[in-house]
Amino acid sequence: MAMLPEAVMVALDVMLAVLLLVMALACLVDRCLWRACRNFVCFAVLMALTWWQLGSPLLAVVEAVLGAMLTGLSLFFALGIDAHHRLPRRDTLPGSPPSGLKSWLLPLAWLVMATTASLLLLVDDAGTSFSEALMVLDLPTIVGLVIIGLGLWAFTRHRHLLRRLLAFNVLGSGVFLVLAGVTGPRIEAQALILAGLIVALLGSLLGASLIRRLFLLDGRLALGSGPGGAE
Amino acid sequence: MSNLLFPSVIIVAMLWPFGLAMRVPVRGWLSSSGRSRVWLDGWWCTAPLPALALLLPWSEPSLTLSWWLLGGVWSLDDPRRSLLALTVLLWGLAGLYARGYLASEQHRQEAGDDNAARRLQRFALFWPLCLAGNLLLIVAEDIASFYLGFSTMTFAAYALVVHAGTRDAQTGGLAYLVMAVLGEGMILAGLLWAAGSAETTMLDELREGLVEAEQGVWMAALLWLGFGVKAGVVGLHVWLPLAHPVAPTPASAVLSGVMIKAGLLGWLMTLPLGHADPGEAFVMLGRVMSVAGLAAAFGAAVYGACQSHPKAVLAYSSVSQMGMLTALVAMGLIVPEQWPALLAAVVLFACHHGLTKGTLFLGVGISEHPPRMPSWLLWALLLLPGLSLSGVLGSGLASKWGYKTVLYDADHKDLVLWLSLAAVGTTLLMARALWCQWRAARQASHDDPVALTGAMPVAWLGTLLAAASLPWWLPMGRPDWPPLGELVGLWWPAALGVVLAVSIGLMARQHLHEVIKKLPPGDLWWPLMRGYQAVAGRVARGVSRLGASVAAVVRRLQALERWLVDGLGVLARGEQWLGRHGAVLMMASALLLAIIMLVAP
Amino acid sequence: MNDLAALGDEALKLTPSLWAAVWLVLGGPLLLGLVALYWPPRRMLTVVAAYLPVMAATGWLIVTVAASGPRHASLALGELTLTWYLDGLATLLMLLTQTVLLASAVFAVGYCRAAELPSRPAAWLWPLLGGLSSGLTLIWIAADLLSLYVGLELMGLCAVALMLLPGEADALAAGMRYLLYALVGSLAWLLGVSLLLGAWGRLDLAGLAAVAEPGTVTTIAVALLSAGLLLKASIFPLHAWLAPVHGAAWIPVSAVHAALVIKASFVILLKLWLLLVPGQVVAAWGLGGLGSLAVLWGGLLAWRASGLKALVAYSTVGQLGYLMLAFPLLIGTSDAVATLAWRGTWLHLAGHALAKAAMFMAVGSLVLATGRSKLSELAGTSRRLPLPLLTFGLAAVTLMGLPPSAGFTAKWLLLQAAMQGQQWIWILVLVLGTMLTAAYLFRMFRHSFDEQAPPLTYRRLPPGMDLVPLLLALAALALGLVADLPLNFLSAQGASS
Amino acid sequence: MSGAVFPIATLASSLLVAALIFLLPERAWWARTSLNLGASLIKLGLVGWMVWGLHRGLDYAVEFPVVAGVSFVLRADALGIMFAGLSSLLWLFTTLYAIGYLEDSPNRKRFFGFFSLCVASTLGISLAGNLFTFLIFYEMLTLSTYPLVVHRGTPKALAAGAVYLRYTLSGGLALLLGVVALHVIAGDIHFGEREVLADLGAEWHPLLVSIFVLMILGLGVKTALVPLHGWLPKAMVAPAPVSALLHAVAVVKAGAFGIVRLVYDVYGIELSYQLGLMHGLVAIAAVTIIYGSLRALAQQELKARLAFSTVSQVSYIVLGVGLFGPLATVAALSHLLHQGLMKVTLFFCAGNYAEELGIHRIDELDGAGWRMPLTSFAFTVGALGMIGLPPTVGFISKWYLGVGSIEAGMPWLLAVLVTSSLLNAAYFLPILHRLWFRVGPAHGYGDWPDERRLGRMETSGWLLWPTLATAAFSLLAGLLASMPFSPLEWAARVASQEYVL
Repeated sequence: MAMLPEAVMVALDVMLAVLLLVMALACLVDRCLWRACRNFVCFAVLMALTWWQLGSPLLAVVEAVLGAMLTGLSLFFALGIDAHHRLPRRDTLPGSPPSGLKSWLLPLAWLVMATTASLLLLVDDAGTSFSEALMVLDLPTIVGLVIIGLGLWAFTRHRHLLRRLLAFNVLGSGVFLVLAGVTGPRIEAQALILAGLIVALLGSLLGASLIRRLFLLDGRLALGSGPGGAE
Repeated sequence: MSNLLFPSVIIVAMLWPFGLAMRVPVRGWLSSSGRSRVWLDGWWCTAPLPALALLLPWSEPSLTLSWWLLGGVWSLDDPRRSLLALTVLLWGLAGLYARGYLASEQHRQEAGDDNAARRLQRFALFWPLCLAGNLLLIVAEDIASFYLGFSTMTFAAYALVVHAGTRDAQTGGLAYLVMAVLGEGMILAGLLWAAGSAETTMLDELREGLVEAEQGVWMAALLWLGFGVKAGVVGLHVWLPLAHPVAPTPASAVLSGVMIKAGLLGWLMTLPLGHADPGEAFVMLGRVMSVAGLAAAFGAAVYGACQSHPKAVLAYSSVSQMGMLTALVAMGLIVPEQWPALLAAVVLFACHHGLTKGTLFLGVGISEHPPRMPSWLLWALLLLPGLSLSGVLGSGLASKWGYKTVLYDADHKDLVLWLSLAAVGTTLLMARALWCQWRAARQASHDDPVALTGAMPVAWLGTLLAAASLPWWLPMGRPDWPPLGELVGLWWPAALGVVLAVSIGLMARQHLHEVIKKLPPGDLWWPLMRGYQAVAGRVARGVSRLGASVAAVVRRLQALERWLVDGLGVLARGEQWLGRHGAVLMMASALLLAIIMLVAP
Repeated sequence: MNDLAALGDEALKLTPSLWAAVWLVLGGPLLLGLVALYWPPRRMLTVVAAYLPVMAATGWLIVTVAASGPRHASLALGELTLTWYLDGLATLLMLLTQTVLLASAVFAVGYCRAAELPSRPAAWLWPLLGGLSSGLTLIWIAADLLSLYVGLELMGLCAVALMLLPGEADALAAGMRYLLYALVGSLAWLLGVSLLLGAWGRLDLAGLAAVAEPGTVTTIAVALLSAGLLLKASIFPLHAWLAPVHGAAWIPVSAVHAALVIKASFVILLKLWLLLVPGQVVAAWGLGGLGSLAVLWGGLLAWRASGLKALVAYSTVGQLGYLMLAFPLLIGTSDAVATLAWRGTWLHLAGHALAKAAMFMAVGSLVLATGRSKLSELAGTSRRLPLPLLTFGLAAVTLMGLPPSAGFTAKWLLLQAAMQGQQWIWILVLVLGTMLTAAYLFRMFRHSFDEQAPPLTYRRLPPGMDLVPLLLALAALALGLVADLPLNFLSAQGASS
Repeated sequence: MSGAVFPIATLASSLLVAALIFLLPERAWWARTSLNLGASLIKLGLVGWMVWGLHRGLDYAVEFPVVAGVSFVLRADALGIMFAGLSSLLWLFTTLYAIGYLEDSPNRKRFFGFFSLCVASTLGISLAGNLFTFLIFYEMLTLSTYPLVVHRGTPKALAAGAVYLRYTLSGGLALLLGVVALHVIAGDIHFGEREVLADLGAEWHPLLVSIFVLMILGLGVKTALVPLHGWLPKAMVAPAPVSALLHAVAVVKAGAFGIVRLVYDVYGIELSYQLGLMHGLVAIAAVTIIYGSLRALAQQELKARLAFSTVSQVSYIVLGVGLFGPLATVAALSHLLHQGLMKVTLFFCAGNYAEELGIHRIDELDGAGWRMPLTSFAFTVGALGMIGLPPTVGFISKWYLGVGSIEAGMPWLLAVLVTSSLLNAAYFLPILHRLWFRVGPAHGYGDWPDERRLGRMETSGWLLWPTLATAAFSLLAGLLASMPFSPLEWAARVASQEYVL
């Protein structure tokens, strides 16, 4: 890949970024759980590619194995592959209030906050002006920030547990991207991301089994006291 | 050796009646069923006897008890020895009389009446206890012992007053107790105030301190009124005519003969009588006292003459006599230089009145159940103390002459005149009392012919004798007898009194009857009681309203609390909301924290 | 006082034997737990005996640190260097952790038997408790953000996994909520860490404290970190997950959770603030305000609570509020005030840990023995179950802050700090909190002393289940009277800075 | 060395007993009883030994730091040992009484355990050497009395317990705030270090006044000063020995003792007087004395009347404290003991009537004197003492109070004292009248409400002898008031120390 010309590289980067965003979006907004999970696996694969692209083969492998494969498996496990205890394939729960634009307020505010911090950080680092810094902000960071925003929105908006688990995973990936973006290739960053990936996997595993057993016990799909998890 | 003798004698004299009193519950406790037990036995009668030894002329009659209460000093001087003699004699003889008087109760006890048994026990217990208090207050030189003796006597006497347990006895007891407690309160206030100002616990220093204290006259006034309850100062006398008729006759005798003298002794011990320079205020107090005394002397005579119960008449006579004594004591403040002479006259008067009145009271019982003796002799003997009290003969004559000479010396002839006029009232009262006795006896002889023998007449005759012979044995010193020429001046009030009595008796018999109905014994007590009930009712309502309003406030607070607690349901809903929005809240708090930290200086 | 700032070069390194001790404390419980997974202990004494080496190692560490000052340790994993730091605070917290864990483990033996828990999940209790212990220990000794992260996550995941064990829907739902919040909290933490790492290029606390300037980036990073930690520490208004978790978990788990797990996040939060933003007075007051609200909110909810465990759980929410008062009292105040507050905070933390564990266990015994879980159903229990009630009472003394107890001494110190610092509002909070605490705790006695209730049937429990919490509660009381010793240990370390 | 042992041993004697009793099974009557009695005798001995030691000029103290700047101090000074003597003496009697009273009733283990704790707290209060230590035991007392108050477990008892807690815990908080504030201003003040606050400049005085008010609020709750007295009449639902303990030695006395300590040993009389605090105390005490008596007058239940009487009587102590002068101090200190003796007697008697005859209301007492003469004798002694008649101890207190108020230049207080005496007479004399002079069931009219034959004598010996003993003490302490080691004499000794320094 190193032999590819610069422009191609940039194009590839941009394409990867766009794909990541699209997949994240697809994973988060789709009410069809099966598709959402499938989209998440795709998203994770794309993340692995991104790590590769960013020059962290170790992370790429780990992401592929832990993120794409194992997390994906646990998601499908939660969804229920066997015919006996399948979750409904479609999320029919209404979203948490507030809906519409208002539901974006907080994620956007977070986005602004995180972006400002990242920007300032780079400004401080490079001694450049603010507008230049905007240019300096590399792609992974931008993508990561956007994904964080999406993930946060989804996490607060959705009530279906599986979708919230998905949102968490996407959100996590966004955080990892920002982490990698703002720190550069540092061993500490890698270690943090690695730890984060493992945590995310374990969390997903736990979450998946919890979702499954909750559903098995009394058909609950969301965190509420009412039947089926209704509030 | 002799410096141990007096202490042991005085301690035995004090403890002996106390021990006899304590013997009663112990005996009762040791065997619960003893119907034939005689509570008022020979031992019981000996209660005052050891105190007789105190009358001997001791060289240094004083005892200091440093561990006792606030530090005790007991001693005797001539006036107190005289009063002690009166006390011992009258208590002893009245005790003897009581054995006979309560024989019927003894019979009832033996017949199986538990209540009679208990009444007897109570009497047997409180009689010597009362005596012990009386003895103690006479010998006490320190305030605490004096107050102890005084209150022991006062409260133990309550048991004697309510002995019969009848409705009237309850009323009499109530009047007695209420007034006694009021008196105790005033005495306590006066004693504390005076003792605090003089920084002492001794009575003699307290007397000195009164004169020196800035507000000494008020302290003295408190003490005068406080002891005045006992001594029957006008207005505070209401318990006397209520308690005397209902108490057993021997108890009435000691109440009227001895216990009211305790009030007098209280004055003698606490007021700065005969102090060289008591100050204008004390002279003023003396004037008030003498006016009050004379008012009592006349008022009681008039009111008492309208009574129908002989003991009530005698009680009013006591009020009247004590009024005269009050006026005499007041002279100690007005003309202090004459006090030593006056003191002798006062003590003589007090002892004379004590014994004579005791005789009269005991005589009431005698006339109700006449002993086997000729009727003329009996009535002559009953008449004698009356004449003595009127100042016609015997100790009455001597004491009248005693104060008259002193007052002439002090140039207070007006007071002599007033006192003589009061003696007219006394005569009137005596006539009335004898008349009532006569009528009662006539009635009684129809339905209760049982004649008395034994202890009662003996005791009565004993007191009569003691009263008659008083001038010759009083430790205070022999009084002078009036020269024959003065006798007219001394007898005219009695003569006037007899004339008045006879004429009233003959002329206004019918009217008297109606008047008597309107004037119950206890005079002021009844309006006071009504007033008190009105006030007390209001106060009680006020207090209960106070309690109710406090409770209402508490209830309102509780309601508020319940309302708040119910309102906490909102919290539970809030908690659910928080539970749903954890993630949002986390984001919001991060934002807020960041903003605060960035904006804050 | 702020000893982390003293993470200097003067600190001694760990000797190999000390390393061994550290590893023993760190890994021993986990190892024991794994063993117990296959051979679950049947007797309480077995647990005590097996745990002895860990306790001994902890004790030895304390003695060493007390004798020769704090120790510095770095662990190189390839190019990566982890920094650990053992001072008085860390070792004391280790001791506290091990004590509470040992107590709950011992209690758990009886609990498993008495509650007739299914053997499979019950066996899993042990390794997960071990994991909790390791995570906690790591948090106490960690001196860099990565170690802290690992410790935090280890602890958090184990705690969530423990929620799976009861297998009831309520427990699962509570666990699920807990999991989601814990994970999101971690991400907030991670984001904050990444900003710090990006800005200052290092993760060790001492280094960060030295180089980090309180600029915008640091501020935003701290805000993010704090939000995550507040959520994990269940500080008002982010506490709502706590009560269901406590209500549904097994008693020994609840005990450890309330006593230690949520405190870990608080400890990290406090350390970070003191190191990174020591000048943010207004924000510190904001945190104090949150704490005050927590005190009131928790107290009021506990007052209303009808279930025993809910009462104790809300009480935890309230008590954590007191801890938050440390921020305004420590940040921007004079040294004297800060010293008082510092001591008061730690004392309160320790006292609350011991007492709350004891209280949970007592409540567990009561619930197990009577089969009832509501306050009003406990009428008349005082006659039959005096010991659990006594334990509850002793623990309540500490929670109410009545003497003689660690809670009292801590409250004394906090009050003194607030008065000396003239921060009157916190006095009001402390007073109101105490009254509320008393109000809700005495409800328990009001019911249990009722002699006119129909008698309940009781189940006999092993005596150890009464004894262990009693000892914990007594320890909380005694700590109040001998607080000088451990607190001096704390400040002696501080003085060396 | 031995100086430290005695206070600790005294305290431990009841703490250990409490622990042991909790460990003993409910049915271990003999063990529990002998433990109780043994420990109370030992403690009485220890306190007696310390009294003797203090007389010889020895010092008994132990001190260790709790946190930096705050120490736990136990010290037996003359004032403390006075209160300790009272509580250990009355503990003995109350224990004896309680053993008899609770015969065959449930929960005796709990009762005696907390009973011992309660006494331990009282002793701690008396031996405390600084405000911090005082506060510790003061709150411990609150906690250990609660189970005793609600012992019966009836709704009424539980409600009373709730009220009790509300009052006392709030009071404890006020006290805590005051103590902490003093600590912030002046550091750890040991009792007796009066110069510490006195040496503070005048600019501190407003603050000192407000702290004093705060602390009096806190202490006033237990002392039952109006309007903080609401708990006391309610708490009388407790079993009689508890009421006796609460009213005579433990709770109300702890408050009063605290006020004594605060005024004499922390602020110092001079400073308190300078700050004008004493006048406030006198006013509150005067109001409380009259108010309590008035309310007592309206009560128809024996224990309720006694309870309001306590409200009134305990304020005598406060009144004595508030008056500037050694005599008033003697009054306050001696009344601390005297009131305890008298009130314990009265409550014992009330308990005896309730246990033996089922009498709770005053109008049921007609003729009871003949059925239970010894109890009624004891009651009479107590009642006369309350009225302030010699030779009971009540007279001694009243005497010194009266003389003290003259010394302090407030003769108007005599009116308060005399009014109180009259009111006392008004509500006690009718009872005595009923006991001795009315005819009732003892005379064959009607029945007692619930008669039980508890013993060969008029009632069980366990109930009777302690009653008689305390009655005898209240008589003897009055009769022999000027003897060495009498309460009065010891109070005078303490007072002379307060005023010499």
